[in-house]
Amino acid sequence: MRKISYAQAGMEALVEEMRRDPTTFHLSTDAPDALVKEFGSERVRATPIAEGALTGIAVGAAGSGFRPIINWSMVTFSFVAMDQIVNQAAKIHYMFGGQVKFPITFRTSVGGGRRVAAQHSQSPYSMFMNLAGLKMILPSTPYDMKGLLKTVIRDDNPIISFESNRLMGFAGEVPEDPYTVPLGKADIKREGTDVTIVALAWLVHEALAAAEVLDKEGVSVEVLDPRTLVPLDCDAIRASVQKTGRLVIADEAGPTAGASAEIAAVATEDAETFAKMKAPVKRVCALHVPIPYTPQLEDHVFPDRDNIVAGVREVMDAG
Amino acid sequence: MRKISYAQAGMEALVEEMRRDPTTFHLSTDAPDALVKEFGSERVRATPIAEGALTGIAVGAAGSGFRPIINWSMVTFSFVAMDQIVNQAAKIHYMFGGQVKFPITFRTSVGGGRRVAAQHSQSPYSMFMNLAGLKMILPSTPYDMKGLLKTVIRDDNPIISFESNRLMGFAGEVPEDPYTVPLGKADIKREGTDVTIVALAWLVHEALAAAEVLDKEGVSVEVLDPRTLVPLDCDAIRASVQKTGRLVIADEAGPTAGASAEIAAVATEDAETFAKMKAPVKRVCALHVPIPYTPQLEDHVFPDRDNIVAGVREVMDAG
Amino acid sequence: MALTQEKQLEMLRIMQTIRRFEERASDDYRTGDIYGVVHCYIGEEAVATGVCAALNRDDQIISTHRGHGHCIAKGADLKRMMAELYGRETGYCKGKGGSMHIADFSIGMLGANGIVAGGIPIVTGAGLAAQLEGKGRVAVSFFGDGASNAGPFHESINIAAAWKLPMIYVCENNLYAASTPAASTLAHSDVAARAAGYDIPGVVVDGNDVMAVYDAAQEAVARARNGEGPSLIECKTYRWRGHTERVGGADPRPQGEIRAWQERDPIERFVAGLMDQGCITQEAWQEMDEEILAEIEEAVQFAIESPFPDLEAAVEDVFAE
Amino acid sequence: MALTQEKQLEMLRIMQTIRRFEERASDDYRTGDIYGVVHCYIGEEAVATGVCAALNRDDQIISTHRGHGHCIAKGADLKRMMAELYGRETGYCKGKGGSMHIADFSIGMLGANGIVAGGIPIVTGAGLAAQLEGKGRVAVSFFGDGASNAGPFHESINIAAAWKLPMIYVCENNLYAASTPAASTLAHSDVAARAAGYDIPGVVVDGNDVMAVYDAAQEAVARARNGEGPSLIECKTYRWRGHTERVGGADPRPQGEIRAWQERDPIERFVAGLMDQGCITQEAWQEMDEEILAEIEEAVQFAIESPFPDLEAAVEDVFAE
Ligand SMILES: Cc1ncc(C[n+]2csc(CCOP(=O)(O)OP(=O)(O)O)c2C)c(N)n1
Ligand SMILES: Cc1ncc(C[n+]2csc(CCOP(=O)(O)OP(=O)(O)O)c2C)c(N)n1
Ligand SMILES: [Mg+2]
Ligand SMILES: [Mg+2]
Repeated sequence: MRKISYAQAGMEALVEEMRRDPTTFHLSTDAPDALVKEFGSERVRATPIAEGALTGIAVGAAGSGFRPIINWSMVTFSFVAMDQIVNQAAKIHYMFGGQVKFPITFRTSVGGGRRVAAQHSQSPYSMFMNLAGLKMILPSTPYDMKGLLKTVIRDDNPIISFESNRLMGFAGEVPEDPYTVPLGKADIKREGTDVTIVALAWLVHEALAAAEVLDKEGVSVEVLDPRTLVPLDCDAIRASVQKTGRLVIADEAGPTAGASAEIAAVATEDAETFAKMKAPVKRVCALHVPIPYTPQLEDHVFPDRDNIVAGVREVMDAG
Repeated sequence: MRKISYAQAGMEALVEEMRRDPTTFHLSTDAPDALVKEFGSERVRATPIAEGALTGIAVGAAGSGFRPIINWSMVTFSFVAMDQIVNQAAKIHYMFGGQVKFPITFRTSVGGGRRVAAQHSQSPYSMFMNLAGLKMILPSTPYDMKGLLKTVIRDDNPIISFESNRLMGFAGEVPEDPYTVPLGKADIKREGTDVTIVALAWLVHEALAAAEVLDKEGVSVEVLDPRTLVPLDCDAIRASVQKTGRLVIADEAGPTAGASAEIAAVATEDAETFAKMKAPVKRVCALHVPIPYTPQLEDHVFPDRDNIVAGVREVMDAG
Repeated sequence: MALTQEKQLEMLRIMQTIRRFEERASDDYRTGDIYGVVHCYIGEEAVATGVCAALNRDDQIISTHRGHGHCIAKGADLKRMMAELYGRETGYCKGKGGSMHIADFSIGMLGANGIVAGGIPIVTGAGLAAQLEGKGRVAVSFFGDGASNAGPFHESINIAAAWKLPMIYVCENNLYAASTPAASTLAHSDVAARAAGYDIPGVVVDGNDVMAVYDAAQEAVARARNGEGPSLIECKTYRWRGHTERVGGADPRPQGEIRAWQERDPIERFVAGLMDQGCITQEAWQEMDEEILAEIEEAVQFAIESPFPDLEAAVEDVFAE
Repeated sequence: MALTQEKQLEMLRIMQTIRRFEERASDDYRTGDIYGVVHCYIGEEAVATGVCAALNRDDQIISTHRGHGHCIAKGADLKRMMAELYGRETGYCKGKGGSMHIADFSIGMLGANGIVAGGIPIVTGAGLAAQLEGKGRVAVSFFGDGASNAGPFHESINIAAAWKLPMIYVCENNLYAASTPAASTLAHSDVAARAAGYDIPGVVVDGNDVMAVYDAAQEAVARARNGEGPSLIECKTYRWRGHTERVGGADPRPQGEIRAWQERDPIERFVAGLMDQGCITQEAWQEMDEEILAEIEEAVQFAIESPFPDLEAAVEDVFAE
């Protein structure tokens, strides 16, 4: 099968869905050339640097029958739009008693590894998870990116597509034929019996690499990729942990009140899962600090395959 | 000892610290009369409605030798300031290599119960916890409010004081003599041996009420109030759970990636604590929805003493 | 454009309906039948009424935390409004929103909004939708003097001007944001003066003169429908009541100032003019008022007789299916 | 106020230092010794230089993502700047910040900033501090045309105007925000036109004429020191290089436009004028340039010889003790 990059897969999803639905339009502070060329500068606008207003504009246009796609670019820039995200987009459907729908796609990139320091290296998806009223995806492969993003654009709710900076150039198989990937369905990226690693985005690949190493040590690792953070596939997570009895969570974000904390709680608050757990939960996350610029420090702050291997060994030793 | 309300305790802390340190000043969209009267309208300013700019102004003034106190009023309004909070206040000390300090107090009210619907009934502290670089408190009594807030104002870092709407009129003993309460020290509000309830703010009082009921059923409940969310007193939480073997977390916020998830993870990732846990963790939180207006629905969404009693019974039954 | 007598009488009825509706809402808030927080528009009725008189049903507006006036002026159903205030299942938001969130998208009313300036970008999105649709619809943003100092005002109006969106920005300058005087927060006393920086028309209007408001709105609407882009209209007006209906501290505004503005009552002025022109008699006016009161009583009855939502409703409507 | 020859030569030296520093930074970025992202100010040197020439050491400024020029003009140490770009322990931020975050509070340089418009409120806080202190200090906000469309611009300038803060807002209008032309995002082609809405002075200046920039800044600074409040200065200028040094897509700007602006080189123009006045000879100018290059070489050597931070540094500086 042909291989395309994660970034290209996202672009394909966009192009296909914008062709499919003339009520879609695209706003971002820099307009992607390919989109302007195909859809024109009315539907694909380069905007003033005003992500807050753009986000509100998306809410208003969505409530008026359109299906806006907003690219905030780095998630860093979403914070100037936070009022519109938290107080409007997330609540408006509920608060108005469901009288109209607000189909909006917000795309944004997350993660580190690019030596761009604290402001431009963030993975704050759990901040949005704590809200009620937003769905969100976090794909780890070109296949998932394309299939999920198409689902997102068709969905009738505000959804954030978190996209990993580190994976933009990552190539993988993507069918030419149209397909979609449903929200709320985790994907077991590798089956195993001794320990479950719930890994997010780039760390799915690090976890797979760690699994190879651990395999040689006789540890059978299951790698579970939730793919969508909201709705989170709690059943799949619990089923896997019930099978392996051990849970390691690998996330590029800091641990504190992170997606990793939620996943830990999802397992340990479930009686059946808890009963089968042989070892404490282990979070393999970034150090809880802003991200430093200089390469050695940055690489030290983020978790990688070695940290995952160490984390798995720790839970294997614990019980 | 004299009793004063939670709100008054906060005001006393402010007045005492503003008297003590002439580099303090106060900004909010409505200026508290008592402060204007004592400190004048230069140091206590009623501002334009521009919480984002105010927050940035605090950062700049703090970096220039002042000690600003900003009252965002409801936490809802902090979201228009989120860029300044996330990208500036939280990171600036680290990002600039610690060259100057940024002593800033942000006060803000959280919680529901006032029939003011989704936008004005929020408890999103975990969104801020996921950041690195901000400290935060969440007092449950007038005593803690005054003592913690004084510590916060004297601290050399940006700190958020989350203050519970439901407790504003709650009266409690507060000494006339000056005192402070340190950050990062949990308070055991009631000792017990069968189950630990880690409760936040208003739910401390609901947990104490629940403990009375459970006591009659022969269940001995320990109620632990973290008081500060960052730094979180993980040692105290783990010690209590090691003693009781059971953990219930009571929080007015929704559960997903909440402070409750973090507290659950803090317990279950610690080998010693995990080894002593007899039952799954239980989160007694708000339903994960925006907050509805009409009283029956609002009361249904929020947890209370009954939900806590039920939660404790559940973990007692589980093991 | 001169308005027909009929249209003017309809405007009068709307203004009086707003006032009577809020008098009742305030009473019922005090008895505890209405919850939370209620912000009254009394004294400012000419603004919503004058602007909405220049709009079609499919034009869109957005409101603020002080939303009843805009709802009524855009044609909202009093029964469903009152039921919402009463927290009932039959309310506009099924009892989930309350006073600060009444919306009726079917008549182009995109909602009251609890965030100062929060609605401005949203309705600008409706303006973008109108432009993309190309059917000549326009959209109106109502906001206060306080909101005009917030970032979303600037970002939205600049975008609307740069893209020539069919927008009308209506600043209701009632001289205060809660207890803070506009004089202390507005660097230039006229919000309308900011229009020049965006190369769009900006006018100051007597916001207690419904016909003056209508005329300014009419011109801005024509411009917007014509593809010439947005306008900014600043209506100087005054609220008669406290910032909210909650009984709290004393009103910090000078008593003399309040009285002076009450003497410029937009309804009395309008009625007096209409009487002078022979459009309406004292008796007809009284009759109209009684009809309005009866209609409001009916709305209250409807609310009272409507059930509260079932508890399951709490977890519904988080997402659209 | 006429400047001494000495001062003018110092300004020339600063402009050329900015240019040479960035030429080197760009080279070393390409070899991989400097990481992440680097935004060059080349072509815009007259703005930072002209404005900072009107300031005292204890006056404060804030910068943008394009920060080297402002640092150098305010008197930052080239060694510590270069060490920061090289990610070393001796850098201004101990290697934690990089190009987008260089700051030196000891000389009143409150930092480059990676968030467009993010610095505007922060430096306005420095202006409030200056006002509260009452010692006549002023504060300057540098920001781009792109930033002028963001909410913080409006909120901050309105507050500064309402409170008469000793502020100077300097818009560096280089006609583009990344690849988006200002002509398509600015509703009014002059950002300075917005000043009237805040009742403050707003002027447009040739941003490639360092003396014109200086004169405008001087006037605004005097006003601010005098307690008369803020001013807005818009400097029309142009960046010669791509938005960042990352090699990516082609520069979307017309080649002819780039060439035309390069012909208006702020440094060449200034040197030519100084030569006409007999302030400097060709030889002295060449000598100055060589001194600058030597100084930069020294800075690079300093950086190279400095250690990278220890790993423990990663968890330090999150909080002040
Ligand atoms: C972002 C934000 N900050 C603060 C508030 C609290 N608040 C509610 S109404 C109000 C005053 C609004 O003033 P104005 O815009 O002039 O409208 P008015 O009430 O005068 O109609 C304030 C500060 C809010 N709702 N939103
Ligand atoms: C809030 C925000 N949105 C987007 C960006 C990405 N970005 C970095 S620089 C830039 C263009 C800035 O243009 P301008 O303000 O004119 O400054 P210039 O680069 O021209 O000096 C953009 C969009 C950002 N840093 N911050
Ligand atoms: Mg007002
Ligand atoms: Mg620019």
